[in-house]
Amino acid sequence: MDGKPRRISCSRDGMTMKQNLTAHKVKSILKMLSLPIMVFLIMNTIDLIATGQGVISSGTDVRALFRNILTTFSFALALNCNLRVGRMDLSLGSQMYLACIFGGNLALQMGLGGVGVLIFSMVLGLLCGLLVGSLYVQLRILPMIFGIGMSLIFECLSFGAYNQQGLMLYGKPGISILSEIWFVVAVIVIMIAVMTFMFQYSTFGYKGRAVQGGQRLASDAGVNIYTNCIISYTLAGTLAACAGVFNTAFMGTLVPTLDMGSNGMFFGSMFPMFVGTWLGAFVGNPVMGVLCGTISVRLLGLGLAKLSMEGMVQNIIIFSLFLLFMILRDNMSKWSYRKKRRARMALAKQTRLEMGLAEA
Amino acid sequence: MENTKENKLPQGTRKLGVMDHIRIIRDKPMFPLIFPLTVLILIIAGFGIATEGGFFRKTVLMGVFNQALIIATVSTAMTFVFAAGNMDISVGSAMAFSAVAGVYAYNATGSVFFMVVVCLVIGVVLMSFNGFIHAMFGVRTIIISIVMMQLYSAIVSLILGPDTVSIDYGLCRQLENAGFRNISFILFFVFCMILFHSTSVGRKLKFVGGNARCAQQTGIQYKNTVLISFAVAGLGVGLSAVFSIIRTSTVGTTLGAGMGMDVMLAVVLGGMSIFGGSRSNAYAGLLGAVTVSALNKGLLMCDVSPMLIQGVRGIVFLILVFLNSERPATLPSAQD
Amino acid sequence: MKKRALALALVLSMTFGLTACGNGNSTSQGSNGGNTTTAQADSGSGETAAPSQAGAAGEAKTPQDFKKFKIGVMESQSNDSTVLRRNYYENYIAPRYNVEFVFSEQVKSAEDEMNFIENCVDMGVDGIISYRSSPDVNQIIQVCEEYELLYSVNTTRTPMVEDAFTGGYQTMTGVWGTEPSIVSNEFKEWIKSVASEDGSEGFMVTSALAFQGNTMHAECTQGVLAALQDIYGLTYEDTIENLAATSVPLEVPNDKGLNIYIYPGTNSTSDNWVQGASTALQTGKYGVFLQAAPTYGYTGVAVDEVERGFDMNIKVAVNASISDTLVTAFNTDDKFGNSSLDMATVQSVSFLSAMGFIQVYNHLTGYEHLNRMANGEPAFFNMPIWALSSREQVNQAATWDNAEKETWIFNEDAINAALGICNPDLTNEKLVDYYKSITLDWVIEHMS
Amino acid sequence: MSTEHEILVQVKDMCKNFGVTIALNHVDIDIRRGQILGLIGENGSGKSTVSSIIAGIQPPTSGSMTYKGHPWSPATALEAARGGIGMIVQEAGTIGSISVAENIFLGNYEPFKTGPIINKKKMVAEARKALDKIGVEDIDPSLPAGLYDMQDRKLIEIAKVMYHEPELIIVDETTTALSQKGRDLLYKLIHDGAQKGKAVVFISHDLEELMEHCDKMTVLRDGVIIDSFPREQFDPEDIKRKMVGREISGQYYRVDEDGYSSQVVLKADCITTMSSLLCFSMELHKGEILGIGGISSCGMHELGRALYGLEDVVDGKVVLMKDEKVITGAKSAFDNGMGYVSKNRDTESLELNASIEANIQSTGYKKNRLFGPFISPAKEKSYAARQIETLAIKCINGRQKVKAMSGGNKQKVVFGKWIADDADILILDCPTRGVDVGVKASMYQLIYKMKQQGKSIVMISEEMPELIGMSDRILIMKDGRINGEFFRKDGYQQHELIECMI
Repeated sequence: MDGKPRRISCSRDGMTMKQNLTAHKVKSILKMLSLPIMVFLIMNTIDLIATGQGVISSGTDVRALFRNILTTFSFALALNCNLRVGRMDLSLGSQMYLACIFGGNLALQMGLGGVGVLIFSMVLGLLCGLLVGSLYVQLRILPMIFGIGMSLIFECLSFGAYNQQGLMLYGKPGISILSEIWFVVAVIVIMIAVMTFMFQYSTFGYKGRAVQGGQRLASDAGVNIYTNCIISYTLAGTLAACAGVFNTAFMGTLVPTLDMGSNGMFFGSMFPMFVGTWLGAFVGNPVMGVLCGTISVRLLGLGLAKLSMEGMVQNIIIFSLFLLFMILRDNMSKWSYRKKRRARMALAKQTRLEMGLAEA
Repeated sequence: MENTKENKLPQGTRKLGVMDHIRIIRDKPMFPLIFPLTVLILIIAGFGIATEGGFFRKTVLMGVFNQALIIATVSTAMTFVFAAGNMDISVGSAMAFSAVAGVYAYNATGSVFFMVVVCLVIGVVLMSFNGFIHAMFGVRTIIISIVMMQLYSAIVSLILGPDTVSIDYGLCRQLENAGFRNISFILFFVFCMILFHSTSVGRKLKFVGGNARCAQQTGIQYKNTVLISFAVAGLGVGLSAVFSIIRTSTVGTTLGAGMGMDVMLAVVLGGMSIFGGSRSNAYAGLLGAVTVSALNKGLLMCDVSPMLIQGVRGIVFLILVFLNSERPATLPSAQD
Repeated sequence: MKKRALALALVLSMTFGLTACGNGNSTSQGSNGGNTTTAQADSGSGETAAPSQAGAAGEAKTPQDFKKFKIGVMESQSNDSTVLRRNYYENYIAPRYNVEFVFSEQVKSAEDEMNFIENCVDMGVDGIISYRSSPDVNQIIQVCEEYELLYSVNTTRTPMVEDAFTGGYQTMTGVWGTEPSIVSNEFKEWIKSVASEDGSEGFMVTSALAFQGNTMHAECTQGVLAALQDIYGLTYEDTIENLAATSVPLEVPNDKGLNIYIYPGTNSTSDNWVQGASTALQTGKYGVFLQAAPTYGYTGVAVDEVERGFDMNIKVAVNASISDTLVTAFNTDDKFGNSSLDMATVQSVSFLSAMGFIQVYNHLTGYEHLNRMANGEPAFFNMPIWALSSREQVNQAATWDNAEKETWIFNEDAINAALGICNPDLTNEKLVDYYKSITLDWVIEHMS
Repeated sequence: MSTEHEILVQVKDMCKNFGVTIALNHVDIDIRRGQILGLIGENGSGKSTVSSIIAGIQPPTSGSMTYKGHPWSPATALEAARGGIGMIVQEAGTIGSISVAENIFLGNYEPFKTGPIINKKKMVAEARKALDKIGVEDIDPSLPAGLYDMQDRKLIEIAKVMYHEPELIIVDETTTALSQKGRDLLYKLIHDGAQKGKAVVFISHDLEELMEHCDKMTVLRDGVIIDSFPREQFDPEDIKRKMVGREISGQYYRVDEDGYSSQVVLKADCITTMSSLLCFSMELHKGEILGIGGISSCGMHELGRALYGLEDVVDGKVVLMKDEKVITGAKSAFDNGMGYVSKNRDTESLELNASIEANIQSTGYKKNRLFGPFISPAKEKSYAARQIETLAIKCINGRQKVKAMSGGNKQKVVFGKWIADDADILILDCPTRGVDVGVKASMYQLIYKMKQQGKSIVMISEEMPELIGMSDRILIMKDGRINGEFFRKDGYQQHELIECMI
């Protein structure tokens, strides 16, 4: 990129600037959608060959897939709130457990249906996020270490409550709405809208990006990095609770665990999140990127499950692909650097010849 | 040495304030040892009183050290990785992997020596692989370790399948009573202390953890230094595999579950900062592991209900970490 | 720095405070359990003499004659039944039998087990009741032998633990549990009652941790395969044991071409386990669905969706323990109005816990011969399992073990009937028969 | 132009000290509307301190200020900016990952909100206007700022400051970070501002630049105002003398004329780096102080890094003549007796959290050995103590953290590091940047002593007086090429050097 980058000026063959811009936009959207489509096609062909059925072979498959997408999408977005600024909060899993168990049971006791459980849990999630965020801002211990401490405490609380039953949604009245396709899709759409607003169009989003770029510069310019951080934690807690409710609706029951058992969801959602933020960079909208990343990973999971492969082997495949992706992502720049280096070397050789002639 | 005193601040401009005295104490090389040590002694004293002297019995204290041995071995080795500002939570699965290999080696040859060698080699190979991917491809170590944790544990459960492998229990008790584990731990601990505190390996790791670019300019190569740190961590993992075989004489798929977090807990409790750098040391692992073990045993002996134990451990952990870490002005985060 | 010193003081007071209150509540708990046993109708049916008051022939003693024994309880999971057990031990048994209990955190590996044992030795514990039925019993018994610590474990006598029996260990008080064949018989009876003549509706069984060596889960799966083999005279291409221990989902090939599908794992082995289970069910090939482990909570939603989607009534049988989740599952209607679960083989928490206690207590009070078979080897006490197949039965069973009202199936009289100190002429055979006599009918009539 | 204008900002009896060093000593300044006030002085004279206090970046230790007549003490830079004081500094002030528009309106997004939603288009359009106002056309506000080079990013900062129509514009040594085109643009802005009745404070250590553009000039030295001159009485020699406070020649810089040996110790053989150097060749002789000058973007910093193996040399090679050793990386350079002092001291030459001893000892791992791989604590202690003593580093004790020390003291630690290492060839990149005058003098004597010991030094500097005072030979670079070579024995003419630069 020597010299200043060419602004997307109105370029050759008569296309007006406007058309050129939309072409660029469409191209980048296609780039983002390429991964989910590619994963679907690959898994479909493999499944067809191996079992004669496609990845999605029945109505309940579609419902299960959408529910999985919503759960992972919501949790991956929760991760993204803090991970984009480098904060890896390991207490997110335990916040989810606490919020769903207390919020869900509270709603059930008051006789509210599925929507009540969802709203109560998200409110509890918000409060958990707020608590952890403000404690973090006060204590300023590294988020990962602070996360371990808090999850030990939260797990202990969620285990002790409701005599270790956790949250039982199976068979409760009014819960079936959480498994209805239209409701799941509606929640996904709402989540996309709200989160796109939060990340792209709200002052929180703008300030968040500024803090991500440089904490010192942002705070000098008057951005209050502490409130921004607390809002990120609160948002993460709410989204994690939402993911927890739908996961419990699908699993039937959320059994509290001890000894850092609540991190299963955390590690499982890292792959979609990293792929998602990478895809999102094409269109500059991390929310849509994380959605595409989630769809890709969940299609992969469903496809592997269809091959009736052992649970352990599925884990190995998915996590190996995650490592491969991270290696590719972190070394993409090396290849373009090598290309530039070769070009520079050629230029050097050429000028050396010219000078060589001069210097004899 | 005398004349360095004159360079003290010229009199009259400013007397040393209270904060300066505290900073002097904090800069003393012994401070990172004194603080966690006093905390450990206070905890032991506290439980001693709560259990009316029960905690002070020799068998109990030996038990605390005995139970902390495996975590202490891995934590001492892991301080090398933490010193360079890296991190690895896949140590548990890696230990299980080398333990399985060790047991198969023993059952095949019947020689303890061969078992130890196999465990150490597999441990070093696995952890160096993690270090290699980080050094060559620059992927952050926390992500590599999350993936490797899953891969190694999946491979272990594929190998072991339904049953657990075990070796002759009598042999294990013989080795245990002969104090094999204590002696080899002490040897390993002394080796790590020397390697860290009085050879250039430790100095380079601390420098790389503190300011990698500055280290590069004084001829310290990040890649080699980090690879050495992961190799030493592999030694620790291999040795802890041997210890866990000897302790329980059996290896199952649940071996080493959750050890990654316990090691991090122990190292941070031992007074080391996760950022690495100048405050790192090699004894934090031992101190932290013994503290955690004392805490667990004490809480159990005081009949605190199992549900509460974990909550108490979390609170105590957070308080000790807060007391021991320097509170940065801006919000700390491992910038991606 | 002032803040720092303040926080340090906080941590110290915090640790002492908790430990002090920790001490407090265990003693206070002990005291509130009343010593006088509520007058119970004179129980005892059949030939077991169950005198409510001591005083049979021979010098019967009371628990107060012995020193206060300390017993360690090792739990491998943390769930509602472990907390119910803790309540039963601490509030019901401890005050009555002058014993003290110490509970472990989640013991997940052999190393955790060793740590807990060593801690118990430090606390002067006399015996250990282990609910971790893991294959490394042989190693643990040798450790207990060294520390002269009594050891009882809730498992069955499988080849994996044979050495513990034949090794002549003094501190081995034997094992207790449900002979898996009993469970598979219950499954067999149930299949016979629900299966069609030609078996065309298809059978699916989740073998849970059979592939990881869990004897109970392996036996259940084998029981189902054996049942189908008897009912339809099938021949399989491989032995039942191998088939049951598959670690990969397996459509069992058989000469009659019936749809028999084994699906291993639980929701903890991989997070797409539920996904795989619902995919298999959605093929609609399986009308009868048996589960070796209490994973019905996770598959309930999938079964319901398949029933609505394919308009077929799937009959579900589960091996579980009495808990709120089981009660809710039985009380939930499926599309056809009957309960979503059709049969559950259950164990009573108090019965299971009492057997462990009795085993250790007899040994402590000098009646170790009760724990020895004729040939002197440690005994295996078989605990009957009850098959509940209707909503009423489950709702009733739920009331039996209740912590708040302190009503337990295995109350003080039932325990005394099995203790050497209360009836000195008790023998091992009588004890084994006594346990066998506690069938579902006995409990129903006894508890009403 | 010289009519009395109304006072906008008045600074009364202001003091400021950082721990031990006193930066401002009872300073009084009047800044008037419609007037360009030049503040000139050596590094560490306090000129930047005054401006940063007025702009609210740091509080004064004592003294008061009035702004538009009533007392003024801004707590933050934002408060000052909102009050109408715009400050343009030397360090980079833009965030690369966010768009240009977001950089310009960093922190105040209110005007673009329709309801809760921020209107991106409106912000980009407004940013376009801000850029056009200062006459910059070729920056697209919707693109991330990271795509532009340092010069353009500085223009973005200027646009951001000017957008708020500041009453007082403070330019603090910004010109060195700008291209020629950027500089002219800035001068035009200052003069337009003065015409419109705004007040301007122009801070620099480049005398010619201030004499050309300022209406009035104040000279600062060691935190004290020496003198002020209206435009008519500008006399370069007199100002220079007042600036430095002691004879330019004399013991401040070198006085000797002893040359250097003809033996070449280091040779750059037609090296090419990724960005600025293309087939660049040069040689360094034994016992020579080779000065390298030029404006900051001329590639001299990359040259320094390339010689030490920190920059990727794409073609050609850097050769150590001792045994024809090709420098492949920092390790090979360090192992073969080379040393490097980086321009950005705090991020590259020091580990701030480590103690003074640890920093100095970092070059001695190989030397201070007991036997085999074991390091001897005693040797290390004396290794560091010797440097702390000879360089008179002000500290409580050797274990004190470097973070808490003043700029000059930190630079002494860096020098201590390399002197202890006894490196034969030293590459110094802006060695006296941000160092107060007192320490600077001892630095120069140190460099001279090293030359006498036969060490060869490459001194890259952006300060002309330093180059002239210290170098045996000066290479002036422009756009990656040597544009002029001057020798000490022929005597240096400052204006000749400056012509080669621009």
